[in-house]
Amino acid sequence: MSFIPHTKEDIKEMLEVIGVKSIDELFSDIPKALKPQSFNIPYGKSEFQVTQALHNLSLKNSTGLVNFVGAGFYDHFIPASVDAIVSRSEFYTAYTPYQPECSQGWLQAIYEYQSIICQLTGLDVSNASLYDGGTALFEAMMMAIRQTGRNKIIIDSGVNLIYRTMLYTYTSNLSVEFVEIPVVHGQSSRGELFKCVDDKTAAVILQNPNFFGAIDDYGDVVSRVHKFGALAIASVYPVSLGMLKTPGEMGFDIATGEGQSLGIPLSFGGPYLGFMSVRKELVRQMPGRIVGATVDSDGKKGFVLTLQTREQHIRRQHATSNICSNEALCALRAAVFVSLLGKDGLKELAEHNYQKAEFAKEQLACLQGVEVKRSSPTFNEFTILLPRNADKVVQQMIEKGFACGFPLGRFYKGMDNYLLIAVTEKRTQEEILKFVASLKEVLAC
Amino acid sequence: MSFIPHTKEDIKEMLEVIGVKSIDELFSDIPKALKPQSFNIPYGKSEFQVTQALHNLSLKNSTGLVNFVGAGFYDHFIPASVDAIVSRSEFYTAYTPYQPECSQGWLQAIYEYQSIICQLTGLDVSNASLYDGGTALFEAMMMAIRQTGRNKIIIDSGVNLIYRTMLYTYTSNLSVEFVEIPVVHGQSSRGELFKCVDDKTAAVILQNPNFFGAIDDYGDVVSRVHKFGALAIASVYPVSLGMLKTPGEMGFDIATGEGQSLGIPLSFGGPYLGFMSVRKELVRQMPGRIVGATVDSDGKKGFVLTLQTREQHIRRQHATSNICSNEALCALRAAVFVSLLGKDGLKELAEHNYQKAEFAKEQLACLQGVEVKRSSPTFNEFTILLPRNADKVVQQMIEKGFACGFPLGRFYKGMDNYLLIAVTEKRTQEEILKFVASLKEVLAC
Amino acid sequence: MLIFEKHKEGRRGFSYGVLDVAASKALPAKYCRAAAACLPCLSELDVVRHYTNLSRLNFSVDTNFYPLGSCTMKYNPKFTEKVAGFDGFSQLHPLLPQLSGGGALAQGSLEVLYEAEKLLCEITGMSAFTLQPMAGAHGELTGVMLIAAYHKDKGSRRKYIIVPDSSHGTNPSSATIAGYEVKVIPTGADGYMDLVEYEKQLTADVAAVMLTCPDTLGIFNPKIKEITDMAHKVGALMYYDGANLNAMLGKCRPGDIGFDVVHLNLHKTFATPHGGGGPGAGPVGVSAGLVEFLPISRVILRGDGTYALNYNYPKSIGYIAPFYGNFGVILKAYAYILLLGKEGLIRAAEIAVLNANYCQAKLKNYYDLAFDKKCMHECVFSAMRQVKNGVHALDIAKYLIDKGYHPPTIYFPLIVKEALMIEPTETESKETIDAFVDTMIEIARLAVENPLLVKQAPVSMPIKRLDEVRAARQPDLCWKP
Amino acid sequence: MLIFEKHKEGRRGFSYGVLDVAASKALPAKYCRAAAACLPCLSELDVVRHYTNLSRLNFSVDTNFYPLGSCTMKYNPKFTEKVAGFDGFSQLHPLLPQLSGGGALAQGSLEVLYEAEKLLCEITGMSAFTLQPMAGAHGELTGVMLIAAYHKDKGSRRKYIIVPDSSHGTNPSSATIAGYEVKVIPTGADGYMDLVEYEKQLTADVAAVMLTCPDTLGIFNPKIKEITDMAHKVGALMYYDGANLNAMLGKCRPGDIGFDVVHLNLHKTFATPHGGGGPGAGPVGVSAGLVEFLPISRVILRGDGTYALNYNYPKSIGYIAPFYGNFGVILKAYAYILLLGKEGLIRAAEIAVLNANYCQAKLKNYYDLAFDKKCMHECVFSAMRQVKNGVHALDIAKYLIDKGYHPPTIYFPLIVKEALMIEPTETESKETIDAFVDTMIEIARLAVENPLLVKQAPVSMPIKRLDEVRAARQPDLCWKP
Ligand SMILES: Cc1ncc(COP(=O)(O)O)c(C=O)c1O
Ligand SMILES: Cc1ncc(COP(=O)(O)O)c(C=O)c1O
Repeated sequence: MSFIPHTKEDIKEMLEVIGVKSIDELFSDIPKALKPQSFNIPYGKSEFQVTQALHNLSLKNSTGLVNFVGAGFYDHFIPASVDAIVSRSEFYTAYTPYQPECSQGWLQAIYEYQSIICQLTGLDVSNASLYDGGTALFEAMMMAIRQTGRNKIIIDSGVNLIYRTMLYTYTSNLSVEFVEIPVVHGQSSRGELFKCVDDKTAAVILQNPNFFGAIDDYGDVVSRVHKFGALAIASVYPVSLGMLKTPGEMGFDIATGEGQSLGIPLSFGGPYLGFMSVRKELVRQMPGRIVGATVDSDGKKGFVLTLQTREQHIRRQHATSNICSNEALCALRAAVFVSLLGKDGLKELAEHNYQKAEFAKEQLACLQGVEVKRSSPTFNEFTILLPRNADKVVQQMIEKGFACGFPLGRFYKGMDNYLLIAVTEKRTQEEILKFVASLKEVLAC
Repeated sequence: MSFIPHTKEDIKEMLEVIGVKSIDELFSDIPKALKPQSFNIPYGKSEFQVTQALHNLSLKNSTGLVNFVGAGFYDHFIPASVDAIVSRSEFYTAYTPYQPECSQGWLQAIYEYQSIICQLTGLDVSNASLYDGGTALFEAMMMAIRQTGRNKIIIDSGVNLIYRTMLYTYTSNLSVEFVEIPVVHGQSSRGELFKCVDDKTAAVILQNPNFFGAIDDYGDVVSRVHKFGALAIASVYPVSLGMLKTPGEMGFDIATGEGQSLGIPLSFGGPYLGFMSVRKELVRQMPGRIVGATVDSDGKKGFVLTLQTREQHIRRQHATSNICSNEALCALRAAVFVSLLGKDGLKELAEHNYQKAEFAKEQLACLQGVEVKRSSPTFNEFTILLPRNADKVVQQMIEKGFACGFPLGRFYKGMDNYLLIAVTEKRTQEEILKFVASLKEVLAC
Repeated sequence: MLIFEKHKEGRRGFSYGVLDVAASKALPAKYCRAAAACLPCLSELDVVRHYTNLSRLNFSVDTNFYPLGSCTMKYNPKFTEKVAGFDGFSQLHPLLPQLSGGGALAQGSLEVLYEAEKLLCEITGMSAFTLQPMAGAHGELTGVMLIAAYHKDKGSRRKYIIVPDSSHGTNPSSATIAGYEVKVIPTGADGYMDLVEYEKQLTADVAAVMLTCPDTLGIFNPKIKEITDMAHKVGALMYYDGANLNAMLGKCRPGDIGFDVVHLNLHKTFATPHGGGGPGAGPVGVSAGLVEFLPISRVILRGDGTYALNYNYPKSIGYIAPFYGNFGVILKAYAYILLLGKEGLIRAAEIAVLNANYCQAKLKNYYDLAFDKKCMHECVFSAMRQVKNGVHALDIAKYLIDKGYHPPTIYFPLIVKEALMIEPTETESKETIDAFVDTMIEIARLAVENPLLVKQAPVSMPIKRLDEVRAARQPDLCWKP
Repeated sequence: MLIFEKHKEGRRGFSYGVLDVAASKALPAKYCRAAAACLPCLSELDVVRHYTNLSRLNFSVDTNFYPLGSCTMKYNPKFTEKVAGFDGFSQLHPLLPQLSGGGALAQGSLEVLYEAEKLLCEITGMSAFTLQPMAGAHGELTGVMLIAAYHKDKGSRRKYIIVPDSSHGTNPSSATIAGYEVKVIPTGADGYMDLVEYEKQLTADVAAVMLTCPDTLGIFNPKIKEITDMAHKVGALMYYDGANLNAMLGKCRPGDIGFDVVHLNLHKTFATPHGGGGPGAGPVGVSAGLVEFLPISRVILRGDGTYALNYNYPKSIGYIAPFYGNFGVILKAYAYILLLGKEGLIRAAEIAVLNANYCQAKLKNYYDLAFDKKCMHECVFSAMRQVKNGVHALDIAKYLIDKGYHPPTIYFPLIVKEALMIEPTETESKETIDAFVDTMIEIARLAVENPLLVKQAPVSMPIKRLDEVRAARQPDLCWKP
């Protein structure tokens, strides 16, 4: 099956117009020597065959487990209306709204998305989306380096290790000096941090809640950072912003994060949504597309892509970023999701996550040999210390039908017995109790 | 969860405008005595809870069986683009296009559907859809009775018993005389038929392919029927019309049928699609909505509901039918499905059904003790005679993962050992061979 | 441009790929169609583009306010579409549970049917339901057949069915098709059915009285119980057209009033999409005395907790549908009821009635009310005041289209001259209704100041008003090659 | 109207229902936001209506011809959306296979990744792929980092990357962000990269040469092999920007030409939807010498036939994405490749090139060709002839909008004055292209006879031309309470 409408006659007529005898002639600029040495692709199949085959493959993934794994990527419910909207042809089969007059729907939707991100993070301006939370953090760091002309980056080890690893990868060929701040009792060590901040510091990067689920108020850090003319960058979890103090309230200059929790399916790692918002002074350093409101020749309000002189298609090697295609459709998901929930719905969502996690904590705390880490408050994820290696426990729990959490030993030396547990609004009391009971059994034997 | 936008303030303001103190006051016309004696409905749930609960219920149905059951309702593949089109809000959340200016999309789509049905059946005019194949057949019969002023209906027992039963039900309070023609060697007995047709006959009703899957050429019957001034009504299977002689070609006056095979999911029995097409002389007797082309005040082509003087909302007790809501969205499915396949695709579909059924026949014929009925050609369904009661065989085959066919004993006395087997384009050679092998095993023990 | 006019010989939009079995000899020519059907050949993109662009020419609930009276065009929740699409439901062959040993294959769907029936019984106060009727009118026909079976069983031969002149066309039509003659009762000056005439017509050979309640004027008749009792006194049964049940949810149940047969429109009251005309579902509920006549099959719950199809009802009228009704529609309505729950259903009725009365209150100074009463879920105006300036209900409807509103139902009920029947439904906000009302008021003003402007509408649509006479006089009902 | 302006305090569009666990004490205030975010409160219907109506303001492939050069706006098959929606794929948590014993939980997705990589290798002639880059530009950055890692490993310190002046902006930008300086080679009068200048710039400290092939003029450079060999001679690597691969499928493979690093745009060549700007996917393929540097994780097939994630590549550059790339997009592209198969992919390239040349042939008498040559998948015109009458590429674009066409890419490549870059793609029919061409010819005529008419366009859209200067000078970038 192919999607080509051309009949033999069509092709004949078109070749005549072009003035060539055959389609091959159109490829005559390709030297014989460069013809493919092989092209062993299986022959085409019917829609039924491919759909069937891939449906069978999908059944080889087990999504039946009751999920308590988060680690920055969460199993939230997605209202059906979100899917309905993003499957509108006029949204998903369009491309970047370069031509505003025939793209007002997209442009307004992105403007609304930007506004929502600003509201969530408490900052002034947002861009139209970046690839994911990790690349967004990288872009934020580069902004700080450009803005300050410095190259020392202080990063808390409570920042998701996946993201830290990405930063190291992206900068391996650049001269950036990283200092990692240890986490003490689940929180960023102020002592260490304050020691390191100096006038060579371009930015301090923190995460809230941090990777261990711990909530912090970084206000003190931020003011210290600003004293030295450095920027403060926060990586945040948007659902938590239905409850937690915002980056804006803490004084951060830049907020970034992974938007997956806002109506985007887990989908085995992507497509996701990198968001970024900044103080307005930084807008011309911001990467990515930005939509702005303006008026048409009749004075009627409309929306356009703006401040494009930051971007690669105009500034080329001098652009603030190389990003071109972004994650617009995921940004639309986030906009629809948040609009649907509204102010009160988002609060409720955060509340349910917080309360269910607290409930799970209490239940787990009753388990023999299990220590729930409570040195600092948490949102919907927390760490527990097990009497033995978490890996094995995880394995046994899988057999009982639970993805029971993320073993911290995988990322942190000396934490082999630690388990990171996420509890979202989807987890019912019944599931949580069964989960605790099963864990009890596993630890018993 | 409810879908009500009203805030307390809204309600307060609105009550003031209306001039009542409370919402209850609006219901004061309902006598106290008539307040509900009970209203024990469970309390509301969240979208997540209901979706989850119903998803679990759906898993209690087993759709995993390899399906060889047809009996008038077939397991055909539905291209994804058909679902994409019918899930356009502007189609499925609209209602009957009473207001043509804001419904041209629907009206043109129905006009195209009507045209497709005419092309498939070889008749002049089609309506906008009826409920299902059975009610369509009832409407056709009533048309004949009105048209001829007679009340004797000759019906072949090769017509799906489900539909015959429906006709008997609908007419139980009317004075209609039915004569059933026996099926001999799987086909309608000409002898019997010709004996019964007379000048009291309103119509003769036949099915092609008949319930046993047998294909017939009813040309001879039709001309005989017409001699006596009666009408000839055919109930047909649209997919087969990609290959078979059409009702029009055989001279039938009315064709009806079940449109489910044209891109409509089996969905446990509905919603389906009743279609009907007739010779143009009969159009004013036709039930249901009809779309016609016309021009607007600028002479521009457009579409409207027409010939409405046949219909209940105008003619009331004198209408040709009581139908109001029909199966428009299913008709749209059929139109998109057929448009997508086009002339050649429909031919191909019919060809694949025919050939795969023939292949299955050959394989089954090799089985010890299995007799494949071949007295007449078949399309994609055929009957086999088993050495023992088909019910038990069906049961054993289910355990092997096959819905192996429909046991005719359920509908026809003395046919307890007969099995009706349907083979659609979805059945692969591998499945057919496995099916035959399993049947062999079952019959062996 | 018609899709047929986009045809290009040899183009393919879909292919089934290569046949994976050895082809046997072809079917003898005498059984084959002489020429292939003239069906359009287009690419998949062109088919998708054609129908996608067609869809954009329609108004719909998701894009426009749609106060089409008597049709209850409330919001159709998206999650019900998702639920109906679950493979386990959408791909189930209806005959599976009829195979011996097949009952186990459809427990999920049978449970849906069983539970949905129970809920509808409680909502209406009826003893049992058949979910098989595929629309309201189909429910009416089924209901009248049940009535006939009931009387036949009692050995009483009755030939009339009474309907008020305000009734929906399907009522008298269904009665006729079921073999009855129709007696029509006029509506009195007070907007209620004329009880004197009713009593006169209510003879011993009346099989049933078909009423809509609230009636098609959107009015609840306080004498409904008396009307019911009178009918019962002469042995006639009471039929409840449930098209307007949305106003009654948790407020009043036909069963408690004494109705014997009830049909519901799941596509109205229970929010399943209207799909451009259908599919709908028109379940029929009956009182205890009529249960034995319900169509087969019926779903029963067995002692072992499993569900089964039961055909063993000797007095059943038989089959009115091939299987169990429009399952996909019933499923969506079931999901909707579970979601709203008791409080949600009651709230729906309350706000639907609030919206209608609000609309009526705001417009009554500008348009003539058919009958100046409190209304239920819809209000009915007459454009007679505007007609004085030559502006008819139709013109008002067309002007509304230009303003982005789907018009109300017009010219129904027939007893109201130039009727405008407005049903906002509970899912529309005060802001939406206010904006609509303002437009209606503007039209009333224009009808006086600039009637021509209204009569020229619509001007903003791809087409202007269409020549319906020509359409009927010179029928062009299908494309010809 | 902004959705924020439709806000009504207290309205709910979605509710999570009652909390089913005992609520514990609230979080200390110091950790909580002082005020709730000002988010719009609307009913579900109003949210759905808002965004549905917004969607109707966009042009899209499903509704309009969209010949946006360099973006390959081909038809996005619907079945791929369905496939990506299967629960087994869409609901899988990416960390599951990273749990001990979790590998078994994701065999289906791992197989998709493994098989997709194999197919892309065969299509491009490269040795291995990483599927992690989330768009083309991300692929470029990844590719350049691989190049840097390669040279570092060889102990050679190089600081330049060469790009032609016709290159896409992302190329020089990606090079810079990866830490290189950019050398730009001009395009000669013949439309090819100036080889003399190229040789001059191709010094021993050049790390790589980034080329698009066919280039952004839609032209295949017959000297591509020489260019590649020259680079290799000085130890520089060759980077292939695969944005234009659609023209090359089965016709010429970058690997066979000698390219060392290749990025693809699955959302172009492999028909995944552009989603209004993304998500896309930009897998990067490398030649044998660079495989060891690819990002981790990588999917391997084990002896027992199971798939696993392997992190054990000591020379890997590390993590460039959190997981395995935009899996949902990769899956759609994989489904597309399986459906088309070998013959389908080749046919796609052939017809894409046929359509572009047909377009070029029909328009070359009316518009100046940037370079009068056979083109590949797209043709590039200049509106300079029309500019003489004051009609610019932008004006032509706007007039096309009035006629229902999405404009071609304009003002790119930058080296072509008043560029109009037209890429029809293979899924558009001759009829569609003919109609588009006729409109373009009409515009050429109007540019002479009635330029004002063109300069006023668009007049048929909800808005006229927008004031972009004002947008940039007085940025209004988000709604404020
Ligand atoms: C009062 C009334 N009764 C009956 C019907 C018929 O219902 P259906 O269209 O579902 O057949 C309608 C539909 O509009 C109606 O409004
Ligand atoms: C030639 C070329 N290179 C690179 C890119 C960047 O690809 P993406 O938008 O996927 O980042 C594009 C996109 O338009 C392109 O046309």
